[in-house]
Amino acid sequence: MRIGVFVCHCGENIGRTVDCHAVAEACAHFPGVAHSEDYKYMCSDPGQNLIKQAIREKGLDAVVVGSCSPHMHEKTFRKACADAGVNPYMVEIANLREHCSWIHDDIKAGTRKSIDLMRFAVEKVKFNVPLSPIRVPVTKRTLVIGGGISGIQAALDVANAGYEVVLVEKEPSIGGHMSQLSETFPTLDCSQCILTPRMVEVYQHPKIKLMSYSEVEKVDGFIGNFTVTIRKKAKSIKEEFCTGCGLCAQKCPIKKKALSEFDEGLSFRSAMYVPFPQAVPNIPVIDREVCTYFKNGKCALCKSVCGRDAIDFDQQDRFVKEEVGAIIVATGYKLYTIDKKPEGSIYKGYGEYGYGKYKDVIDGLQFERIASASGPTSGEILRPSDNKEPQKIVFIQCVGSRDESKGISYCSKICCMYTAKHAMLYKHKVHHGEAYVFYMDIRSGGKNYEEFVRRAIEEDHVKYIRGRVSKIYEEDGKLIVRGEDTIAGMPVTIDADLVVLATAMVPQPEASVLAQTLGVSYDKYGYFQEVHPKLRPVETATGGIFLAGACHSPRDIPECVSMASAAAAKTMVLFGSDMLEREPVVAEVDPSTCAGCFYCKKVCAYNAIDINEIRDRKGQLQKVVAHVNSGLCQGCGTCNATCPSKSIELIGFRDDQIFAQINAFAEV
Amino acid sequence: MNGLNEVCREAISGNKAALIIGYTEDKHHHLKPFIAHTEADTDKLTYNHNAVNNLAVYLHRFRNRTEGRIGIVVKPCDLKAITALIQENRVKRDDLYVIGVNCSGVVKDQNKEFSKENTQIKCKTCAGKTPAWYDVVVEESVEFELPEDNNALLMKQIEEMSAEERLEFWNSEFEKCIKCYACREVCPMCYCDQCIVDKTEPRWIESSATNRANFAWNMIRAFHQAGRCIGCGECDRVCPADIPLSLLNRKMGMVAFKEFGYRHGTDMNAPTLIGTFSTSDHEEFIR
Amino acid sequence: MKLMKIEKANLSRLIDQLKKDNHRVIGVTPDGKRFSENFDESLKFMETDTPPTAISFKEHFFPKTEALFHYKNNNGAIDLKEPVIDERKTVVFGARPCDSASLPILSKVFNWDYADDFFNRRVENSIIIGTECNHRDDWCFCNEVGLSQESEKGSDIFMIPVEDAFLVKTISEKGAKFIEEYSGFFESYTGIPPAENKNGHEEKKFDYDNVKKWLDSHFDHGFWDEAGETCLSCGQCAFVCPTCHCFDIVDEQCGTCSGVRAKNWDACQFSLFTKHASGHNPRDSREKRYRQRISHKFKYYNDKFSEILCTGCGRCSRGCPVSIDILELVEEIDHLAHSNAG
Amino acid sequence: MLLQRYNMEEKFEPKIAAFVCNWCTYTGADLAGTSRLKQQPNARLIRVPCTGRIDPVFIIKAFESGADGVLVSGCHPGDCHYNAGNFHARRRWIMFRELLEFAGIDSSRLHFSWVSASEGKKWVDVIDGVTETVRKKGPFDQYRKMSRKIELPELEEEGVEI
Repeated sequence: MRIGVFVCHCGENIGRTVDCHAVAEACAHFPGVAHSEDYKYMCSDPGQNLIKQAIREKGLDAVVVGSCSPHMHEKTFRKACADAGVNPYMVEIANLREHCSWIHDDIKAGTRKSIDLMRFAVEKVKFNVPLSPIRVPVTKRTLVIGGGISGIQAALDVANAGYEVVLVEKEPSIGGHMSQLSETFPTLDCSQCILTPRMVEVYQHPKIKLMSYSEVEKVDGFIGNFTVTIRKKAKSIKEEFCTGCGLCAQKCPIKKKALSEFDEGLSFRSAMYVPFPQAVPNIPVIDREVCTYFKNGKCALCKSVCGRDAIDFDQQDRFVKEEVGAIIVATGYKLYTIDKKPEGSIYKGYGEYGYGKYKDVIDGLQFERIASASGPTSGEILRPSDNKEPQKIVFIQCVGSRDESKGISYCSKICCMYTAKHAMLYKHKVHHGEAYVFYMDIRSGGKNYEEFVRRAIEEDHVKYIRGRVSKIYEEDGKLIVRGEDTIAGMPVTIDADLVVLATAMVPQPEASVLAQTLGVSYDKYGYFQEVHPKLRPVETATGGIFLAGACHSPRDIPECVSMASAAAAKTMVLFGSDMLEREPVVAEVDPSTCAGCFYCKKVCAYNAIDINEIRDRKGQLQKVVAHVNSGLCQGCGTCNATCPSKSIELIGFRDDQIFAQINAFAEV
Repeated sequence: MNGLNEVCREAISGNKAALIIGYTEDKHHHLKPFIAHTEADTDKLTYNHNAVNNLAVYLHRFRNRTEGRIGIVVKPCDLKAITALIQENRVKRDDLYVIGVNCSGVVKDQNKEFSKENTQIKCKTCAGKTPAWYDVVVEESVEFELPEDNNALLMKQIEEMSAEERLEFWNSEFEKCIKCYACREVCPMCYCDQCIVDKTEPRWIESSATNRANFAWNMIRAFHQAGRCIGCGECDRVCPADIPLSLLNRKMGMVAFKEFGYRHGTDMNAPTLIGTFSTSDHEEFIR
Repeated sequence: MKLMKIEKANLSRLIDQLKKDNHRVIGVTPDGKRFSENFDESLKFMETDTPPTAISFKEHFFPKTEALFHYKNNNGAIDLKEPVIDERKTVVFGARPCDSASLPILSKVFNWDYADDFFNRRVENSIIIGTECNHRDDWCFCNEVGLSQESEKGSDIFMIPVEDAFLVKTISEKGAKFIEEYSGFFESYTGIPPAENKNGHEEKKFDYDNVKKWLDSHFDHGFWDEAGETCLSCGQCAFVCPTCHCFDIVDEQCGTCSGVRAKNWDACQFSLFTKHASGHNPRDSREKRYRQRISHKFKYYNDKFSEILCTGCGRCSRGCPVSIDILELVEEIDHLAHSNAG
Repeated sequence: MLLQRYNMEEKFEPKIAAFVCNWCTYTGADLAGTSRLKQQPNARLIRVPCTGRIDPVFIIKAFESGADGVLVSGCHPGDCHYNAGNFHARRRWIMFRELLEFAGIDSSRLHFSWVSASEGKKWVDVIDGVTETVRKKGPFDQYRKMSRKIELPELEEEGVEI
């Protein structure tokens, strides 16, 4: 090997405390070094030209540059060498500036250390091998999991960029929680009015394949090349025949057996149902749990009224495979219910608030339905127990949130705002009504948010009480709310007609199962984990899988939408080229010595180790060994250090490269 | 005798096991490993205080075998090795036919009669006289006098030394090592196809039997056994240079228990110590 | 041959004198495990009524690791340096016939095509004081490989324990010189000469010629499959053996451009022993490796050097982790050979 | 250089090998440089992607190469660029340092730290602290002497004298 050594003075930056010329002289004597020189600014054009010239004239095949940190100019020098015909991975950088000249005063010590650092780099480069970036083809299709506002936004953005999208929604209709909301803060515009057009756009978009009433079953492959198995749950309807006329649902005689999920249990729906009038797709499903046909084979009224013969009682769950290159997870949230929790749950319930016991203690989403024009009360504020207009409503914030004793340490972020909105909506509809809000702090960071809360307090005279509620009980048709006003320093008792709990946002209960299916990490609550909290907030540690919306953490609609667009942008970056290029720093297995103990698999955070069976020509099993999926491997090398027989090595930081440096340490 | 032969014969005739790894007696009245392939072979199987070998080491050579289960005669201490190998996915429970033996202690030196002085130290620290699990169990356990735990005494002495004295102690022990690798080959938990010490390009551990290479080899072996050694003491038994190898493993086992409450080879479903972590692993030694 | 005598007390004084004269004195360690400069001062081992040491004395002539040379790349010029060898005279006490005999056997292979200077210098520079053996157990078979408990092969001086003293036979010229040099410690002996061929009448455990004949024609035989079945492929048998002499040559690097080329013991039972660079391994199973071990000892070496590569000491069998008994196997071969002939 | 180490006239300067992860400690050391934070010149850094990549054999080899002290440093728990490499590393270290301690290489020779990319100052404290501890402890001749069983003639030293 012919190694070229180039020592940069970095003006005075290195030169002041390191005798760069002496370093270059010393390096010239290292075995394997064919050329050694120093120069004022190695990264400058003339400096780079020196390298290129030396490569050509001296026939160098490896280069060591003593300069600033590799984090600064490694790319620069790699490119210069590549231009001159030396493989870019045959370049090593010795950090003479940040790690030497800038931190030492003594020119003797600095120069001696620089020579050592150069020796390390020279010894390492001797064991470098030419590499090329790993190139994998990219399937330019995206899977979006979840059809709430985040999923809808992400799907539309990706589809509008011209790439196909598969949108999977587990409910019969897309729309998510946003479709349940009455109005939205801080503008009080109608939620459905702004959402419905988006839902329709999704349905009609030629690039979007919508799969409602479906769930992700299995994910194989890696960034750019996922194969996703999707379970299409049986709707008992032949979708291709259904016109969405709604006659079947209308005629379904089983009207009072099932509570409406959409109305949060405040109304009934039939066994054959469309969740809500604006549902997309507007195709009903049969709830086989309550339908009498599925119970005893009687009825089948729907089948008889359907003019298109679209009812199919024999339909089974089907599994379809989709090839995608990127996955956007947008599974959203659900509200924490404060009633009793099963044994072993990380959450503890609020027995003292009487939720589930008193009909008029409801949660925020139920209030949304009551306030919604499309809701069970057609928008009139009536309490569930007796359909009377409540004269006093108590809103309680931070129910579950910020309460470690109840199992949640985080702030659910949106409750302050929606409680203010709820109180305001109430006051707009029941002018003489009294609205009380028990709060811990008001957190109203966001554009026009603080103004919105002030409006509730100042213009709509919502009464904010700083303190916690200790007990709620029923007395003479009233809910007696006892709490403390910590500002006044005295106990408060309010005889309310309705209590609305701003319960915490928690991830969907199956989120952690999905995370395991996807091979991405999640926190103790089941929120999906981003790869870097600041700089890579929408990416997961698994390449090609991105996050959008409240499945990552509590967030409001604008935040969900921007995160969804960010995730969409990330997939488009991925789709920007036909082949995926990445650093070839990945692990590699030597199957001849691998004993198949799979300790590497245990320590791999990326699920990048596969089990490979080696068979002879007759198909007889010879050996079971590990195999690295270089698409998934991120190059940490933990497997390499863990492997007892050293049968797995990290390319770029192979054992011989590190040992060469340790050997060089002997000459320090 | 005592049903072992009947049980083994029946295991083969009844297709419960395709072969049986057991012990047989040689002309010196020593027991040695023996693999019975046929019904007739099972007559040669026997068991007594001289059953020193940990037979689990033989399981590795049947790893990719597909026909029939492997029968193995197991005393309680050796069963930990099998449990550990199941934990490490080396063998499957269902591929084994475990013929447990109720143990009455094993000798240190087969040339001498079984006695308190001639009992292996591991018998003192052994968890039980009956294997923790088995398919069938034979023999009867007879009470016996437990030996002195000389290794614990030595361990204490070493721990009380200064660091320099300890290094000197181990250096003088490892100096004796001739690198015959009997410790490695006899160990049921050393199952790599190619040991790290045999790895060239790059060389991980110098293969010469110099002091530093012997130190490196024995340290790395002990580390590879950290949290994995099940304490059968076979390494001690076979070392021709009488190096107290098991002390290192025992120390690691104590650390694993102290730090993580972990004992390898006690629960076949437990995740391994290395290869897993807890975010609350202690770190007061890290600046 | 002139017979001499040395009193036990004088023997200790002789050893003190040898040490004073800066000789390297080797004897058996107190635990009886091996030969060392830190030997049992009581010289109990000279009574030779216990089994031989666990590890033979070959490590003092053919060390487990020895440097061949040191190299250094000096800007492209390679500097080589000879290693430093301990040039002191070595005097070995307590060598049994099954120890001493190994040196002439080893000498043949170390001087066959290339004379191993290191080995030769060490042997030339040493006095082997052989001692008549008073021990014969179930693992011993020196008689069967052409030696005996009073065999003088390989010794420079041979001692026979008698009450409170040792009768001393001078065997080699080196030995004669040594006795002359330290004549003050010896006295002449005129008593009854020791009986010869004390245990020659014992029935032989196997007939070597028979065994050799069988080995000549049974490279493939079901016997081999059984012989090595429980072998674990460790190298203990070879490393404790007085005659096993395989070695591996490796470079041990020191720093970036210098290092040591070293010669290390190797063993034919190691699975990597015959592994080719191509990956092919002609002895890829323990059965094949075990056949090699026995064949080398009892056939190949004899074919080439007219010596049996075994002194019958039984160390390999006593030490084997899985109690494989080489004597038992050779007896089995003998038996097979008989039944073949019959 | 070797001979100088034994030159009685020169004061003992410890040799310290430091294995650092690329993302936190190496970058933290860069920050120390950018901030011109002066520190002892005894450590030589070997960069690996993650502390998870550091095999305990590296530490043994560093001692074989004449290190008087070894430092291993990476990202704080939870900060690992690769999610969990440092957690696996930490568990290995717990076991390995107890082993070395038992074998006679005590904790004044082997140091561990978490230094993030923003902790330039901490890095300086770690380097200075480790250097001082090892300097006080003195040269690790005890380990170096172990190598002497193959008789090594003193290797002549080369290199440029400054």
